[in-house]
Amino acid sequence: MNASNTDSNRNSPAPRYTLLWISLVVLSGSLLVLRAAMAAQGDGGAAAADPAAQSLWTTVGIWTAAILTIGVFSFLYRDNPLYKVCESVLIGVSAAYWMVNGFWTSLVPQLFGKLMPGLVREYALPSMPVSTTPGLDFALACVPLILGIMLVWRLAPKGGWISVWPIAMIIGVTAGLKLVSSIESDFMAQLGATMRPLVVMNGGFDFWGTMAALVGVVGVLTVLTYFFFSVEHKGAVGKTARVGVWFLMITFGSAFGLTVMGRITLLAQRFEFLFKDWLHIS
Amino acid sequence: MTTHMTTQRDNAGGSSFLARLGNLDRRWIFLAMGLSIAVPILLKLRFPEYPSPMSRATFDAVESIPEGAPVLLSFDYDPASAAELQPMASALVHHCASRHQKIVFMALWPLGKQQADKTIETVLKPFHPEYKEGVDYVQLGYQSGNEGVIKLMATNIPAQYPTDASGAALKDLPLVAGMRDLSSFKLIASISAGYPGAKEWVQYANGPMPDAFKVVGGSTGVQVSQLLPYYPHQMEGMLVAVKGAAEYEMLVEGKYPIAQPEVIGQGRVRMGPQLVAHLLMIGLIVLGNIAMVAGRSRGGAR
Amino acid sequence: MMREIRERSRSTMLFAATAAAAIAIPCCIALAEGEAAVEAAAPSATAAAATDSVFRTDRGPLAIAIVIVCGAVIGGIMLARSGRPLKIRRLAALDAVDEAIGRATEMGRSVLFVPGIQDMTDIQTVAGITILGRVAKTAAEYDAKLEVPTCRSIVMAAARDAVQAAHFEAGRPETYNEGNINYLTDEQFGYVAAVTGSMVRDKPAACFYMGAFYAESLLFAENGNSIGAIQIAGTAEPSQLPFFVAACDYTLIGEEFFAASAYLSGERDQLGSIKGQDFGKLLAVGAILIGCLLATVGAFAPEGAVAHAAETIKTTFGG
Amino acid sequence: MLQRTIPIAILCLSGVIMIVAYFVSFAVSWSETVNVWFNILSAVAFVLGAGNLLAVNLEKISSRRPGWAYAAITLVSFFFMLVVGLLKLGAVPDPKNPLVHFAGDYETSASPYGWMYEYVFSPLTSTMFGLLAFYVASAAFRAFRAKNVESILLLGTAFIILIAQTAAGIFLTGWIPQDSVFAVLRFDSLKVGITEHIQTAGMRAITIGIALGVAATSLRLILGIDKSYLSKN
Repeated sequence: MNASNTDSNRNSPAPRYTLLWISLVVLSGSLLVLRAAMAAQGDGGAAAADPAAQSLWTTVGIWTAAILTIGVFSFLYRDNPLYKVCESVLIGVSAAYWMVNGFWTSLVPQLFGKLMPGLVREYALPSMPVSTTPGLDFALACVPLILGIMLVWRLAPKGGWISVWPIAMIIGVTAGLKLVSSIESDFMAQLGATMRPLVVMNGGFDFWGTMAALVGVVGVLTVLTYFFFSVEHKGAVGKTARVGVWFLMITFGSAFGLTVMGRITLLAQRFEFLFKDWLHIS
Repeated sequence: MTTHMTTQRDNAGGSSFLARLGNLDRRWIFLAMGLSIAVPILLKLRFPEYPSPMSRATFDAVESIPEGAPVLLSFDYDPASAAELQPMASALVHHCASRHQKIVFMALWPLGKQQADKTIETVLKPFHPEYKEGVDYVQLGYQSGNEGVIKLMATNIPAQYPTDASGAALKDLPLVAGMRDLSSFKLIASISAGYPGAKEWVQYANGPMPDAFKVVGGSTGVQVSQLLPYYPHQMEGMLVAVKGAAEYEMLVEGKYPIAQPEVIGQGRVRMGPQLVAHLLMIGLIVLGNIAMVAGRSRGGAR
Repeated sequence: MMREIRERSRSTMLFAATAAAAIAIPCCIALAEGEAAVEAAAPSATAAAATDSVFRTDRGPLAIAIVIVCGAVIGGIMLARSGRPLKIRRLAALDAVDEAIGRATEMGRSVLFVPGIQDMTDIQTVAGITILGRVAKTAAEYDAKLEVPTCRSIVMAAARDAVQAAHFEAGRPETYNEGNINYLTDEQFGYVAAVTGSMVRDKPAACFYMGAFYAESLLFAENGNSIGAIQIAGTAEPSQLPFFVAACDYTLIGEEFFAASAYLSGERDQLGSIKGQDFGKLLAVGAILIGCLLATVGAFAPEGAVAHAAETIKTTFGG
Repeated sequence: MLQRTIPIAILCLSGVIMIVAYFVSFAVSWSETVNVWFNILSAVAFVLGAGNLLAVNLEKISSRRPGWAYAAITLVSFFFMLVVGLLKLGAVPDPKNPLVHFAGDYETSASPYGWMYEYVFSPLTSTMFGLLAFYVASAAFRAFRAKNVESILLLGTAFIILIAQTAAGIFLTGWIPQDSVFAVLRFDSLKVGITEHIQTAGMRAITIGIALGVAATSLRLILGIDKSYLSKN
């Protein structure tokens, strides 16, 4: 099959729509902003009810969040400077967020806390429990430290190849762990779950129960047939694999349908924020 | 796998209106979607719910354990998925507390602890004031290590959690002082938005000791397909997305009314935009197919 | 040259032997002890009894399963080495890889490769990086610009190594530019914002999504579609498969994704391991059939020996 | 040797150790230990990530490439967040240890870091997440066209599930009695039937396939057959 997305003209709308869109956005936008500004001055219910919560920083925060929210939504229309600002801010803030997170939740308690517990307890984590095996902790903490140095060594002018060693170790450990866990909880457990009576007796012969059991087993077998790589999908194997594809399609259609709800909820939540917290109109 | 359905070389000329719809600028779809969610929120639309077997199974699983028995609630999500999952968590806590279960809170997601705290503050404390920290409930908080946390708890809870979230040693808290491993619980519930979450609880907690306790899960719509294989054998009950939350809320509230119904009614409120948006999607699919047929009958494309 | 190859294959064999021995020995012991433990203790006490010995005897069945599955894969590799012709069916998605990169080259546009959003501690990312190696080799041969934004620092390091190796293999080390492989941010949606933004601006002609994906799958695929790129996806994240299947041109589903790197390498050993996977599937099909047969027969006589056997098999598998 | 054989040996050895450790009583906790190491390692690796982020954006700014102003915004927000986070500027002191500055809570919205999280980071990420609702709609419109049996099954199933997900399903078929022979045609029973039987079967087979794929991939790596992670400089 050839790739088919040749209709990239969807990107450039007819000019008559552009004017319509812009005026729509500007009009509704200015109305909303006016409304929010009035709400922030104290005419909104929430603000009057709880003055402590509506401090200056909270107001600034809600406005910032609202502008950023709209900025991200504007990407749906087309790429634009406001979206680019949102994108840049998000990259910077989120990269730093995870670095800070890694520093305070991994490096400090698990590395520095083991290497120099006294110092860490004095300056950062006063409630850190005293280890009963400080020597072992120190030795164990040295391993990731050395691996870390090797990994970062690639920035050095010479010997950057050594950074492959820790990567090889990560891959090796991952491979070992996942090999075991996938065979245990995915391969064996799923096989076990598939083994069940194909004829269901519930007092008498249960037609729908039997059908369900048959469909379950046939589904697993046909989809597994689809995944066979050694045989061409021709003849009997081809037909079985085709049934497998049908099962896959129903599986995917069902999963797609089930997901929609969550996505709508997420969007609804953003709208709730804009309407309630920012504009106070809901 | 080749995906036949993406082929869309619908019609070259596109003279008819219907055929041209096939290549509709997707921004019109975006606008329709936006409106279909915004309008019901503004108008506060609400529709009735009918409990599904899975939600009922979850409810029954909680009902089937002895009253007052210890349960473990793991908050494995963050604010990003709170819209879907928080209503479940609130209803679950209200359900457990109404049955006087001893509740142990924990989190496999860093921000899950905040969600648990929030649930304690908004549901447990105001509506179940008899619950005493340390005696009737314990907040263990978050520990890093993903499924490693579960694995260690399966054999040795105090090794994984020497203290609770506030730093009190477990041996000083009557509820958890005597607990050695996960078999102390009668029910484990994981409200989860992905990895690590309900799947890991099934694999690493239920796997080694399948009969010790029941596992139920709350899941986002996306994650449900990964959990389905475990239901109903390894997981006794499952709440799926807002709808599951709404149904469960109804079951719980039906049996255990709460003074302020809106506290465990968030799921049902959020179902309003769902109906309109779902109908829109159904309409879009129908429209897309009409456009395809129209384009084809005009001899446009294959 | 020949000596190096022979040496390498000898070292590989050595590793294989070590690994097999390392796996097999504890398994055998575990198995032997497991039988004793099962006889001695009631099922509920097995786990407790097992923890007292050096080996986790309760995991005996798992050990056997690992030996069988690994044995199948190693057997496949041996079969490939014996020089017999290897017949493996084609995967449309992989045939499209060259075509997609070629098209990008013709159009003078770049190729985008997204290795998922997880760290190297996810085997999908590792598989994604090995596929990246093959894609990069083709891109180097065609002299197409390959952009690899990553969501993790270590993945960036690994991706750079893989792409550099690919350029060497393609005989064009001078065209390797590490500036095309960049770390953006660890945050899922921050990463998405940046990648979709650059997609809309740079309009790559071919997009590959190979690795562990979550909610971002559809954000990538829909934006890729709107810029008219050929999109080839591969993931073993079942929840995201529907979106890739619906919105991409080709999708490698689950196992196909793991087989892809072996396919693309074209090496006999790797192709042999795919045969091994098939053998594993054959065993799975056999196990399901036997299990279902026993369970069905057992259903008619719930107290009989067959029902007991069916139940034993089911619990052994952990179902 | 140093660049190829040793990494392969490290990989092989660490893989085999982790497999064996799963079966050895005293090694049960090894996977957790290694997990902690990797958390530390990825935190250390931020040096690489941050270095790259700086290099790319500084280069953009200094050579005044198009969009350099956005690069500057990235850097400013990056440094602001990093500094207030690492130095815990404005953090709320720990009530038990008010004098230890670094014991303070920097994640509450009263501190600059927490404020940035709540009003910048969180709205941006959740709105990005929320965009999916739009894309789900456009993908359904574009991709769900009845072209052949496969696509009819895909869109038909999605169609049924979408209706059954809401009260519309009950409205349309709720009049069919639960205990009649036609009860299977109710949208809610169809949904349960599809998800519990067909989708479960499909997912099971996919999961079994993935397990084999993971095992084979892991083995290829451990045996040193797949070496594509090695650079050749």
